[in-house]
Amino acid sequence: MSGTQSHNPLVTSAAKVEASPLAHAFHQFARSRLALFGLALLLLIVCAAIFAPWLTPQNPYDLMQLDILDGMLPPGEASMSQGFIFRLGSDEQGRDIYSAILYGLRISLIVGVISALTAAIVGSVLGLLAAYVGGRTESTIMRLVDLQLSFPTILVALMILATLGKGITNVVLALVIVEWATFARAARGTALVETRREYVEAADCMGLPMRSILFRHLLPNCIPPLIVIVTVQIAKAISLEATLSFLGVGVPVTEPSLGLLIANGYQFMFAGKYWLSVFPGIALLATIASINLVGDRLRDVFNPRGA
Amino acid sequence: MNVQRRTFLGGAGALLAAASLFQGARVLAAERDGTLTIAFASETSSVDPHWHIVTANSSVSQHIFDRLVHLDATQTPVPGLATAWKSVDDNTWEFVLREGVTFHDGAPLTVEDVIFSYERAQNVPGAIFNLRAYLGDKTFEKVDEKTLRVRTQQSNPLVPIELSTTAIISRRIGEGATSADYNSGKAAIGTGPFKFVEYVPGARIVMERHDAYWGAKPEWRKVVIQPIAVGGSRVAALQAGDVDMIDSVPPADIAHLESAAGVALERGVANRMIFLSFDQGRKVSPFVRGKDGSEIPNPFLDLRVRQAINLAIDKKAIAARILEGNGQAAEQLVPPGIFGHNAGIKLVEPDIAKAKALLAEAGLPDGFRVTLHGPNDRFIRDTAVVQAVAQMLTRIGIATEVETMPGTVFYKRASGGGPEDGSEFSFFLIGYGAATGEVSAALRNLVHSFDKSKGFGSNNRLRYSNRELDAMIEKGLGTLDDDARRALFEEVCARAMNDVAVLPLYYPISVWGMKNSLTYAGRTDERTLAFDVTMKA
Amino acid sequence: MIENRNIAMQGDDVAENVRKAFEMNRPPILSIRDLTVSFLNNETWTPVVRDISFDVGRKETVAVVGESGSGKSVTAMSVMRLLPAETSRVQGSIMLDGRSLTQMSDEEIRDIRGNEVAMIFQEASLNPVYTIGFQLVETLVRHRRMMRNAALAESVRLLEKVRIPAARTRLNDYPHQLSGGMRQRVAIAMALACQPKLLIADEPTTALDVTIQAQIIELIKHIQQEDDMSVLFITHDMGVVAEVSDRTVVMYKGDMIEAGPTEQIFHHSSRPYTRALLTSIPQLGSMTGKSEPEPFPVVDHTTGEVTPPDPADRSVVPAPDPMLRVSDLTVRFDIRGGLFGGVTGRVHAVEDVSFDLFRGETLSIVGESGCGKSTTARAIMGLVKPKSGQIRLDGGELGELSAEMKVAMRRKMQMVFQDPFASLNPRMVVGDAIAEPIARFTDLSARGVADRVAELLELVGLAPDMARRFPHQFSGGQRQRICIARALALNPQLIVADEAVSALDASVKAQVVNLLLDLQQRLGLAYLFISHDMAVVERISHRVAVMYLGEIVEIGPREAIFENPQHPYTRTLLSAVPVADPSRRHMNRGLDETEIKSPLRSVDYVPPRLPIREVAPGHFVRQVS
Amino acid sequence: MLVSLLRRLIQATFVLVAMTVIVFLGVNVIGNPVDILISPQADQAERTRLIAEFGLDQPVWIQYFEFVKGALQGDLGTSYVFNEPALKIILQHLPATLELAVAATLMSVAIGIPLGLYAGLRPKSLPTRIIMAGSILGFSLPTFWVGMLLILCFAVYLGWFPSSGRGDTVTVFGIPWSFLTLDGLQHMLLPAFNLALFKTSLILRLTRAGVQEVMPQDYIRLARAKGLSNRRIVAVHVLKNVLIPVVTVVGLEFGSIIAFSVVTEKIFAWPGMGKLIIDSINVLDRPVMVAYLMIIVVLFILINLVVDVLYTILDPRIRLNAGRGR
Repeated sequence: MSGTQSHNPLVTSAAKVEASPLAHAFHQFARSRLALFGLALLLLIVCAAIFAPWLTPQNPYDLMQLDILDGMLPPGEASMSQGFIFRLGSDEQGRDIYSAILYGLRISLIVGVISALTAAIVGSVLGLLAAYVGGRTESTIMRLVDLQLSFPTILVALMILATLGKGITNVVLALVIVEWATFARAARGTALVETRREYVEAADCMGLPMRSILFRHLLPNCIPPLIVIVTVQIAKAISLEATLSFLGVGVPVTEPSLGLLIANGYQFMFAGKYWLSVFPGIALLATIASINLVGDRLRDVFNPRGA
Repeated sequence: MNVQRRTFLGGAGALLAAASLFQGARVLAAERDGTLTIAFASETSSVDPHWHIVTANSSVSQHIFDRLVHLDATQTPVPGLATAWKSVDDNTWEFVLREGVTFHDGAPLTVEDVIFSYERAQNVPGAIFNLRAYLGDKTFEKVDEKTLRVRTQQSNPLVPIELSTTAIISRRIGEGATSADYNSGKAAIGTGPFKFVEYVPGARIVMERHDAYWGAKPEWRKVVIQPIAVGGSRVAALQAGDVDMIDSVPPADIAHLESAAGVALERGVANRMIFLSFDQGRKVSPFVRGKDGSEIPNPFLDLRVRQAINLAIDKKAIAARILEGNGQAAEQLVPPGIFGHNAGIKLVEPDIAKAKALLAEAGLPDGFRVTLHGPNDRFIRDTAVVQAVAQMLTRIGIATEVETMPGTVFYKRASGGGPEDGSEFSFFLIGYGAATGEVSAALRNLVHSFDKSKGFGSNNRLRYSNRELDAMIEKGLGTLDDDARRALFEEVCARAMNDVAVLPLYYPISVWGMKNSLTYAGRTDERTLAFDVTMKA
Repeated sequence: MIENRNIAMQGDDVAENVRKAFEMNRPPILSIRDLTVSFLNNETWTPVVRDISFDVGRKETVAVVGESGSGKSVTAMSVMRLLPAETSRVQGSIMLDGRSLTQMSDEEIRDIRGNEVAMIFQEASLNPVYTIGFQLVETLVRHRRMMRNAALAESVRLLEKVRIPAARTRLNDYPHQLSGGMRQRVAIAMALACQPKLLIADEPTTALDVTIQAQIIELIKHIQQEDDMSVLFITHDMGVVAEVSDRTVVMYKGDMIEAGPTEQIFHHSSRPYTRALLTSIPQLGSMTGKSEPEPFPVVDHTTGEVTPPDPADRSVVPAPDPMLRVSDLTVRFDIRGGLFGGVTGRVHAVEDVSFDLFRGETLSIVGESGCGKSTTARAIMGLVKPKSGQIRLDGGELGELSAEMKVAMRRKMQMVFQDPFASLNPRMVVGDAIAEPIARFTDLSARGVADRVAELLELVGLAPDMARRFPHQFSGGQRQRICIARALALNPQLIVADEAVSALDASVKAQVVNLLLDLQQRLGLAYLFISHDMAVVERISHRVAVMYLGEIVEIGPREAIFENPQHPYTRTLLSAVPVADPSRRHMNRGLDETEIKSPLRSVDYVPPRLPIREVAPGHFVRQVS
Repeated sequence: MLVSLLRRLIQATFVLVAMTVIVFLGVNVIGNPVDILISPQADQAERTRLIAEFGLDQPVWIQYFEFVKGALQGDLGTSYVFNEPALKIILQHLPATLELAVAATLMSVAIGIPLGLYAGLRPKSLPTRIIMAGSILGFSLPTFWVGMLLILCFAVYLGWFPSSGRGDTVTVFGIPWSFLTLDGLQHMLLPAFNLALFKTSLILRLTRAGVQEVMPQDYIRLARAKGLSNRRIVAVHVLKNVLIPVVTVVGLEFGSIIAFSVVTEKIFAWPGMGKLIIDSINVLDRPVMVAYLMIIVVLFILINLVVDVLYTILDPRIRLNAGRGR
C-alpha cells in the first residue's frame, strides 16, 4: 500500500483554495461594491418592514387611529389630535404616509416573496422532472410552459383577478400562475445540462435510487441559477402587484400596498400634493432596485444563461 | 472604437431633435366663432340619442338633437320643439309643435317624426338602458299637422318633464337605423344647434354649427369633445392649453386651480344624492354583531339608533375635507332649487354626546359591530367617504369595518343574494339621481315600500316601509296641480327625514374648469352643453 | 512491419538535409530575443513567459513544445500582438524579416497580420453565421485589394490547394456543415490567402482524430515546400514535434529549457526535464516484443533519474468461462423530425459486437470518434438501452434479471469517465462522494464507512484527510484518482474506463496508468479500457479490439494486433500515429483527404453481416466488403 | 418551417378555446352587466325582462354554445356599452395600441443596442458604469409611476409635450395613424418612452451579455489574426452574432409591450385597446372582453411566427434543420 505513495511526490500536494463553494461564492459576490450596497439597502428595507409597528407613530390600517381632520397635511406638519409629526405628510384619510409606506412595504414584500417562492418550488420541481424523466411528460410540461409564457403576465393576472375578485390571496395566486413557467423552463434548462454530466451518470451506475439522484445530486447543482431567477422574479412580482393595485384589481383598499398608495395619491399629483405618490414610489423603486442589484451580481457570480 | 461613439451620440441626438418639436404644441386659444375643445371625464359610448342615457352621451346628443321640452340649468321645463302644452284632462296632454323647424338635411319636422321617435326610443336593439320607464305609460296620436296628443293610464303631472328625456329623430332616416349608423354619422341627422362631423370612439367627437337653427345661435363654429379619464391628466390638459374646458374637476385640484392663472371654475349642485341606507326589513341583519361578536336583534329598526348615527356623522367635514368642494352637505332627498325641496328641513349638527346617549337609551350603551359596504369606482372618492363615516361611527362606539368593491360586484350583492332573499349587506353607501329633475322619482323608488307588482320602491334595497308615507306618495303622483303636489311632497320629505328612512350625506357638486375668458352656467343634470358656453365681454 | 517502413525513408532524408544547409545562411524570418510576457491580475504583474530567445529560418519549421501552462501559446500570441492590451505587457524584441514588431503602430501590425504572418488555432474558429466564401473573400479584399469576383475565383483556387473536394460548391456552405478536419483545411486556406512568409500554428491538430491529424500535418508540410513558407508549430505532442519540426524549443512553466535541432533534442538532450518528458510519453512501438502489459518508467523532473517499471508477472490466469461475455450487442438511436416527430434517420452506433473478458484481464477498445466504442461501454453499464444482444456477467444474463438482482449484479461493474472536472459532484465533499455507495449498499456503521473511505483514498495514493475537501480543490489527476476510489468502493470485479486518461497531461497520464496496472495486479480487476490513444493502449492491454463504424473489425492479443495488423483500417490507424522519433519520420505519405464516415444511415438501411475469420490463435479479422 | 407553423396553429386554437371558456365562466361568476347598465328608474320587472332578452339567465354552457355559433360566423357579439360589434370596436382601437407598441420597440432598440454594444466593448469605462446603473433603474421603475412623473415634469411643468390624448391622425388606407403628423408624434413621445424604458434596459443588458459572450470566441481571435480593423470586426463579426438572440427577445417582448400598454394608455389617456379592456372589465362588457382576448391570441401567434421566421433567416445553423423542428 505505502509503496505507491513514496515514489511519486507530485501526488499528495493539493492546491490551497477556499473551503466550500458557498464561501467561495460569497467572497466573489462581495467583490462588487454596488452589489454590497444593494444588499445593505435590501436588508434595511426588510428590517423596516418587519419592525414597522415599532418604527411608526401610527398603525395606518386601524381606522380608530385615523382622524379625517389630519387629512392632506404636507410633510412636517404636526397631527391635530395625536400630537406626532407627519414626517412625510398624510393622505386624505389622515393616514401617515411614512407609516403607510412601511406597512405597505410589508404587504408588497410578502406578496412578492411568497408568490416568487411558491412559483419557484412549483416551477423547479416540474422543470427537474421534465428534464430527468423526458419523453411524454417532458413534452406535456414544456408545451404548458410555452403556452403560459406566450401570454403577457399582466393580462393573465388581470383576467384572473377580474374573475376571482380582489384580496391578497388572489393576487398571490395570480402571480404564482403567471410566474411558475419561467422557473420551469430555467430549471429544465439547467437540469438538462447537469443530467448529461458524468457525475449523474456515475450515480446512475452505482444503482442509487432516482430519489437520491434527483435531490442529492441534481437539485443542489441546479440551485444557483434558480437563486438568481428567484431574486429577479421577486422584484418583478412586487412591481406587478403594484401595477395591479394601481389598476384597481390588486390588494383591498383598506390595507394599501405601495402600489395602491401610489394609485391613491395619483389624483393629487397634479394638485401639488406630490408627497402622496412620490414617497411611496421612491420606496417601491428602492426595494425593486436593491433586489435587482443583488440578483444581477448573483447572476455574474453563477452566470447562468436563464431568464 | 469610434463606430460606437457615433451611433451612441446619434441615438442621443434623435432624442434631442424630438424635444425640439415642441414649439407647435400650443392649440389656438378659443376665440369667438373659433373651435371650442372640451375634455369629458367619461367617454361617450355612442352618438345614438336613445342609447344609454348617461351624462356623457346625453350632453353630446343635446347638441345634435332637440326634444319637445327642454330643461334649463335647474331642470325646470322650457319650450323646445313644442312651443306650448297643456293638460286637457286628468289623462291627456296636448303639445303644439314649433313652426318652420328643419332637420340638418333640410327636411321639415313633422308630427310623424315625433311619434316615431317615442316608439323607437323604447326598443333600441341591444339596449339595456332604455326609455320605457318614462314613455311606457303613454300613447301618442297626431291631432293635426301642428298638434300632438298624449294619453296616460292614470293622471301623470310629469308628462312634459318625462318627454324632455327623449330626442326627436327623423322617421325617414331613423327607420331601421342602428347605433353604428349614428356613430358613422349616416343617421346622425337632428334638428339641434350643431351638425355631426366626426366620431372616433375613445378619441373625439367633432360637431359643426347648424346655421339654420331655430333657437339662439351658439358662439362656436366648431366643437370638439374628447374623453380624458384620468383627473390629473384632464387638469394638466387644461393647464397646458390643449383643451379650453373640462368637466368633473377632481376635488384635489379645485384649490390650486382657483389660484391658477388663466383658469376659471364654474360650479353646479347636481340633482343626485349620496346617502347611507340601513337594513330596516329584517329582524336580524347579516353584517350586524354585538361588541362581543354575538348575534343581536337588528338595531337599525330602532329610530333612536338611526338618529344617533345621524348625529355622529359630520356631513360638513366630509364635504369640506374629503370632497374638498365637490360636494354639499345634504339634509334631504333633493338639493335646493329642485321641485319638492323642503327648505324647512335643517341639517342635523353633529353631537357625539347626544348620539352616545341615544344609543344608551336604545339599550346599546357600548354600541355594536357592523360592516359598512360601498363601491370603490362609482362616486367621487367613495372609498374615502366610506372610511370617514366608519371613523366617525367608531368614535361613538359603533365599531365599523369597511369593505369596498368594484361597482360591478357591489350592485349585484346590494340588490340581492342575502338572507330572506334581501340584500347581502346590512349598511351601505349608495347614490340616487332622477333624470326627471324633481323629487317624485326619489320618493317613489326610495321611500315608498317595495312593491314589485306596482313597480314602487325598486331602489328601496333595504326595505324601509312606512304605510302612511306610501299613501301620501301615491296621492301626490296623481295630483296634477303643481302647488298641491309640491306641498304634499315637501310634507313627505320632512316626515321621511325625521324618521331617518335614509341618511343623505351630500349632493355632488359638479365643477367645470375653463379658460378665464369663458363662462358657463353649471347645470343640475351635470351635462356640459357647448352652446351654453359664452365668451366673457 | 514497422521496421521496413524506416528503411524506405532513409533515402529521402539525405536530399532533405542538403536543402536545409543551403537555407541556413539566409537571415532568419523571425528572431525573438529575451521575450518576457507578464499578465496583470488584481494589480500585480505576474510573468508567464521569461526571456525566450529563438529564431525561425526561411522554409524552416520550428516546434515549441511543453505541457499545458508552459506558456507556449502566449509566446505565439505575443508575436502577432494578439494579447489583450490592457492586461498584458510584452518585453524583449521580436523581429520579423528585420522589422521590430513590438515597436510597430497598430495600423502597421494590422497590415502584417494575415498578410506576412498568418495564424491557425486549435478550433478551426470560423464565424458560424457567415459562409466560407464570405470569410475567405474578406481576407483577400482586406490585404490584396482584390475585386469581389476575382477574390471568389482566388478563394476556389485556395480551397483546391488545401485539397477540399468540390471547392466551388463549398463557398456558400456554413462552417457547421463541414467536419472538423474540413474546417481546419479552410482555416489553412484562409491563412495562405496572401502567401505569408510565416505561418504560426497553435495546436492545429490537437482536437482532431489521429487519421485526420496526419492528413493536416501532411498538408502543412506540403504547402511549406510549395510556398517557401516558415512554420512556427505549437504543440504538446512530442510525436507531432518529431513528425514536423526541423528545430524544437522545449518550454516548462514559462522558461525555455532547451532549443536546438529536433534530432539533437530527441536523442541526446542534456536537460533532465526534456529527457523526463520524452520517457514519460507513451511511444508507439516501445512495447515491441513484450507480450504482457508493463507500467511506464517514472522519471523525476528535477534529477532526471529513471526508475524502471517494476517487473511483475502480469499474465492472465486462464479461467474456463469469462467473467463478462457480450454477444451480438446492437445499439441504434432514432433521429426524429417532421410534423409528428416521425423517424427520419437512424444512427447505427453499435452493430453486432461480441467479445469476452476474463478476470484480471485488460481488453482495450480503440477507434476514432463515432466508431461506437463509448456507446458499447455505456450499453454494458446500462446507461444506454441496447436494441438487442446479451450481456452475461458472472454467468447471469443482465436482461432477464429482476430489478434488485440487476442492481446487485451491476454493482460488480463500475465506470470511470473521461472529464475529471465533470465526474465529481461539485457540491459534495470528496469523502461523501466515495462514502455514498458504501452507506447505501453495506450495513457498515458510520465509523466503518469512514475507515473504508480512508482505506480507499490511500489505495489510490491520496491522503485520507483529503476526504473533507471539495472537488474544485484538486488537480485533474487527483480527481481521476478519487473517481477510481469511488469505483472501487463496492469491490467491483470489472472497471469500465471510458477515455479515463485522455484528458490528463502526459506526465500525470503515466502515473494514473501505472496506478490502474498496480490495482489490477493487487485486486485482480478486469478492465474494459476505451481509448483513441494507441500508445497508452499498447502499454496497458492484454487484448485489443479495433472498432470502425460500430463494428469490431479486428480483435486479438495486443502484440499480434500492433505488430501484425491484418485489417486495412487497423493498418491506417497505426500508421497515422505520430512517432516521437524524428529518425523514423513518415515522409510524404501522400495527401489523403478521405473523411471519417458517419454512422448516420437512412431509415431502411440493413447493415451487411460480414463474416469474421481467425488468422491466428485468438486473433480474428472481419472480412473487408 | 411548415412544421413549426402548423404546430403553432394547433397550439393557438387550443389556447383560444381555453381562454374563451375561462372568461365566460369568470365573467358570469362575478356579476351581471344588466345590474350596472340599467337605468335607475327601471323596476324589477324591467330588470328580469332584460336579463331574459339578453339570454343572461340561460345556463352558462348554452350561452357559450351560442357564442361559439356566432363566433364561427365572425360575430363575436355586440358590446353592451357601445352597441356595436365587439370585433369592430377592438379593431378601431387596435391601430393606436400597435402604433404605440411599434414606437416603443423602435425606441428601445435604437437606444438599447448602441448602449449595450458600448457597455460590452468597454466594460470598465465610466460611461459603462453609468449605463449599467441606469439599466438597473430602468428595470426597477414601475411603469405607472414613471408615467406620472413624465407627465408632471414634461407636460405640466416644462410644457414641452401634450399631457395626454392622441392628437390628430392621418387616415392611410382606412386606418387612422398619428405618427404621420407632427402633433401625433408629439403626443406619442411620452407614452412611447414610458413603455420603452423597461424594454430598453432589457435589450441593453442582453446586447452587453451577447458582446461579452462573443468577444472571447476564437473566430474573433481569428478575425484579429486576419488583420481586420476593430471597426470591421465589431460591425461584421460581433454584431450579427450578438443580434440573433436580441432580435428574438425583441420579437417576444413586442407582445408584452402590447399587454403592458394597458397601464400606459390609462395614464396617458391613449385611446388604445389597453384602456378599452380596463373599462370593459369595470362594466363587465363580456363581448368586448372575449373579443379582446381572441385578438390578443391571434396577435401573439403572428408575433411568435414572425420571430420564428426571423430566427431561421438570421441564424443559418437553425435554418438547415428547420424541417426537424426545434
